[in-house]
Amino acid sequence: MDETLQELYQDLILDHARNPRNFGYCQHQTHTFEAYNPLCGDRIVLSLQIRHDQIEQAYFTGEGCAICMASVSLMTEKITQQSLDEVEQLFEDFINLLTDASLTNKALQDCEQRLGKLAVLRAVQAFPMRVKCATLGWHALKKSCFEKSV
Amino acid sequence: MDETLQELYQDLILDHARNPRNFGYCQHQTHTFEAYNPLCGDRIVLSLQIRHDQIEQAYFTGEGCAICMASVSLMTEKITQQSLDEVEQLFEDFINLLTDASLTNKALQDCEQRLGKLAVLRAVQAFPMRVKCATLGWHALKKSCFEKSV
Amino acid sequence: MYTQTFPVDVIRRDFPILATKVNAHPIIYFDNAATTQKPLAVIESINTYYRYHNAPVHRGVYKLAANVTELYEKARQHIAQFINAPSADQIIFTRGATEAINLIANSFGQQQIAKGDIILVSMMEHHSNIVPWQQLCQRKGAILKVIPLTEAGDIDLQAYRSLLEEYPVKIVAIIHVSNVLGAVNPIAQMTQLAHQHHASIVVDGAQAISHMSVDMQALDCDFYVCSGHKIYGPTGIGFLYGKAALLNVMPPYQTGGAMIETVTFEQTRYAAPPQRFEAGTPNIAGVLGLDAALSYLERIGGMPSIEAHEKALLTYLYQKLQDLPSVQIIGAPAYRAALLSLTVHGVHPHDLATFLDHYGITARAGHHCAMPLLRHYQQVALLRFSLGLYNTRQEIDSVVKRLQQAVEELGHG
Amino acid sequence: MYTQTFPVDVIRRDFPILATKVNAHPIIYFDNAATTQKPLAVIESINTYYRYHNAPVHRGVYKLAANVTELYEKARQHIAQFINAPSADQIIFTRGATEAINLIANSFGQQQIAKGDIILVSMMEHHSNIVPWQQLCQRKGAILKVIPLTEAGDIDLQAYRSLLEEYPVKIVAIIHVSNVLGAVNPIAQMTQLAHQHHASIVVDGAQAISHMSVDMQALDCDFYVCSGHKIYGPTGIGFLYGKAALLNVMPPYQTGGAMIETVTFEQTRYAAPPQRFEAGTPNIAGVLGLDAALSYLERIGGMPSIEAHEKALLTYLYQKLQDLPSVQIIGAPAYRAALLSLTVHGVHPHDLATFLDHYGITARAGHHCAMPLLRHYQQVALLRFSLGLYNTRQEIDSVVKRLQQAVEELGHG
Ligand SMILES: Cc1ncc(COP(=O)(O)O)c(C=O)c1O
Ligand SMILES: Cc1ncc(COP(=O)(O)O)c(C=O)c1O
Repeated sequence: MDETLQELYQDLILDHARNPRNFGYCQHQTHTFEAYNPLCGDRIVLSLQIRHDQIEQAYFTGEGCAICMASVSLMTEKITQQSLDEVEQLFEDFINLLTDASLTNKALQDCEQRLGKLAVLRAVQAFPMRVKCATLGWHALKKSCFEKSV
Repeated sequence: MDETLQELYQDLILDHARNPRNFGYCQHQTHTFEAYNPLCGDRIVLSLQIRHDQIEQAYFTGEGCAICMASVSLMTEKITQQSLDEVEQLFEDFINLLTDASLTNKALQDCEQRLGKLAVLRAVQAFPMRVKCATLGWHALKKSCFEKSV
Repeated sequence: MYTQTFPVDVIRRDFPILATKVNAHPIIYFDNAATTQKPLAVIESINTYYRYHNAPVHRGVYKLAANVTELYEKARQHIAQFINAPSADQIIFTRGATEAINLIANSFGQQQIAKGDIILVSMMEHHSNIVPWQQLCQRKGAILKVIPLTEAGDIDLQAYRSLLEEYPVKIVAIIHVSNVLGAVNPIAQMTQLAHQHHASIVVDGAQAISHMSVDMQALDCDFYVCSGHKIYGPTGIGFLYGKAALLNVMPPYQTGGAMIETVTFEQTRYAAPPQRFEAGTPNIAGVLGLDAALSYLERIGGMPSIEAHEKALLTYLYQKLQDLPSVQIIGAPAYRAALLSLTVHGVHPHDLATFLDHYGITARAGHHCAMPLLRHYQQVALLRFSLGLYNTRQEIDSVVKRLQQAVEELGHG
Repeated sequence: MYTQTFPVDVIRRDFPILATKVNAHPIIYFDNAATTQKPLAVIESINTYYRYHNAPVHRGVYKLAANVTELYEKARQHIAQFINAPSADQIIFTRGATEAINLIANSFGQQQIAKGDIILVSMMEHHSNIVPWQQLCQRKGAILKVIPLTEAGDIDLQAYRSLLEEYPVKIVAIIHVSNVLGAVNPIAQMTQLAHQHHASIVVDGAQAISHMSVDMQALDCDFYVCSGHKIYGPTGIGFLYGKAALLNVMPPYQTGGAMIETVTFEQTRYAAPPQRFEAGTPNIAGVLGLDAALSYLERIGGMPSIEAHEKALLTYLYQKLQDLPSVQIIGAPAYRAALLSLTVHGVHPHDLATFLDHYGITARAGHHCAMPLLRHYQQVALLRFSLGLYNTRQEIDSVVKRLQQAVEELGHG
């Protein structure tokens, strides 16, 4: 694999794609949303337990490409035990990281620091047709936390 | 006017266009047909008196361009007192004259001889978009004599 | 002098066809209302697309497809900006104005119109803004009524107001610029009146957009339709603008690939606008060519300078024609875009068109797809001169001279 | 050797895009089922049209318009001859296959279908040959039934026969070549069966016409639809063929200019086919470009030699893929045109497509607008390789090599 491709398909991503974490449903689910990308057939069902404005548990099921699966797997790890305010910030950071080519170095560093491991997905920026794959789970997150409840 | 145009708009044609002969209706009309060219709005109503397979009288009304009016005016003169067989031959001659570029010299001469004055309309061949104008009345003739009666 | 502000001689070089000849005469193209000629920028954009970028849009994760999709959606944004639409999602690509009106009548119209409702069209509509509404009325048991014209050939606003007051009007379908009279209709005012009476308004902008700036937010109309080939763009492409609130709840028109969320044999879920209304593979080269056409118009100074140039030409043409006693110009509307139709006493329009064509002058004779309007003027055919941005005073001089010659040589003695 | 009879290396020079690169790799275009690339002859015909001939068709008595009208109608004749249709009047231009099916469903279908009637589609249809019929059924209270597939992925003819015998089938809508499986369906036989049961048959030829000779009189189907951009022609143009007896009595689809005899506000009289079905200004450049595409195909040897070349390629590809244990090719139809879809154990089709694209290989991943078929195979996405006349064995070698690499580097360890 050459370099750009290697960056996209890093071991971390392939690992999460092959062995997604938090795959399944919350036992005491309070929020859920199904996100679907009609273009490629990726489908993610997010299952959250939210208490006192904090995400206690985050699970997901569905099927999709490596980018999609890794992104949502890493996301569920990251948002567990985070407040909704923090989650909202992460959502913005993630979207900016993938779609905003005009971020200052400083802003970029802050983004990446807050996102932690998720920052590997920055490589998707070079593959515009795959941005939707990487953000599918995140849109489900936004919908389930901030726009819709069970 | 330059030459090709002059041939199209000969005095004979302009004269018949300005002063159409046999303009009106047969007193004892036996056959009629209205022909219409939706593209340009030309409209010709042919009115015939046919007895014993012979055209006794031929009149027309309507409105159209010089080519259309002259053609039908000359036609009514020509077909009066002709048998239906002769009329059918004239129809074919006229259509061939205007649309068949592959006529032999001999065939052309025969055509022109049978058509008489109508042969001036041969110039229309050089103006393909006007062939329909020149033949409108003739199609009415065909319809009224051979396909439809009052 | 218009030539100082608008460098028409330079601009003409951008249009290869203007350098061609007809019967050894330089072509004088005066049929711009039928279709406009294309600048090199448009021709080259199509060329480039097929040579280097050809790929399907909205599908395919590969780069070629991604690039084309981006170009395609940028064109949509450009159009939105060109007509000051609030959002690119309100621009739907169609084959042309005709299809756009059909789409509106069959989706929005089909949804909104019930038995006994009234649809208003004007006396000066093009067939494409009559027949789809007529068909809708037939399907629904609705009634088509006609907004009459004033003596001068303008929309009779008094009568329009009365119709709105008297009848349960649901839709007003109105031409922005008449393709026969050149009349520019007061769309903003007509929209306001329609909305006051809870009617929607569909505007046929096919003849307007090439002659003047059009602004969706200023006009406030509900729908607006255009043809690309009449605004220096390619054939086979056009678009409609619609208010978002209406588009969002309208059912699809054509169905198939690309406008769909999910399909089972039992049920289909449709995508959001604009995709919902763009079934199948679109005219991609057409979209990119239209984009290039708008860029070209902006580059040469934009619509205001084109409008000024054409206005000067029209005034000149009008004056010269008035010097010919046998010429009768049809209508005298308050505002006229750069086109007019006429009759010549004693010479049929078709003979005039053939005569002029012989000297390289392309002008249209016929009913111009506006039979009801022609019937109103008791005519079956008219000769039309419609100007474009590349026409010149010298061309007008030639045309008027040849018209005069035709009158002399073909007319009554 | 196919290279002896079909000079593919020479032919490739006619397609400028094949000389371009993606990520510094020569492009290998394997998405021909989505859209084909264009030979110079097509690009030049469009170029020439806009540079020298651009004018409206079917109107205008002037020479420019007369010339274009003649070219336009000659293109229609050419298409008729290319598919062995009895008459050019049976060819109707549309934007593409999708619009053609919509036209048939909304004109013929709307006219023929009544409550309780049955419309048959197959399990392998493209959305464009499902949704318009679904909508028609909804409007009319008719019922859509599905012809199942055999284990191998062919139409289950036994089941088809039973459906025809059991139900009041009025229309059969069937794909000629599946855009996912490549299956070539026995249209002549299916037509005969449909006609025996007094059903009409509508054939979606979008994927057939670029791969094989199609003959309307041999197939005897009632309607046949195609897209120009899938047969090396321009975007935004396609056509339908229909039996004359049906077209003659069908109501118009879109309405407006050019399809009309007379218009009054009370009533409209429509023109005869094909004009009746071509409202508004058509995609003239598209029609001429399509004409040029067909001429090109004839010039390089015609459909039989293209078919032979592609068949050899397909066999080669198929064999090489069978050597890859993690690759599963979908379906094993009796006859296959030059395309196939596959899954790779452990790697998602989208990741494969991105990987391949990175090395210049354009292949499509997704549902290919055939969701019901994918559901039948319990898949949500497939990787598709679809070949064209310019593809080569060397390209197949590269593609298979890269696919293998993708399996190793992205797959399960
Ligand atoms: C089998 C089949 N039918 C119909 C279509 C639709 O063709 P178009 O998008 O050109 O209208 C396609 C192409 O996507 C196809 O593959
Ligand atoms: C006023 C008006 N509306 C609609 C149309 C139809 O446009 P098109 O044929 O491009 O669909 C035309 C052009 O003929 C027109 O002049």
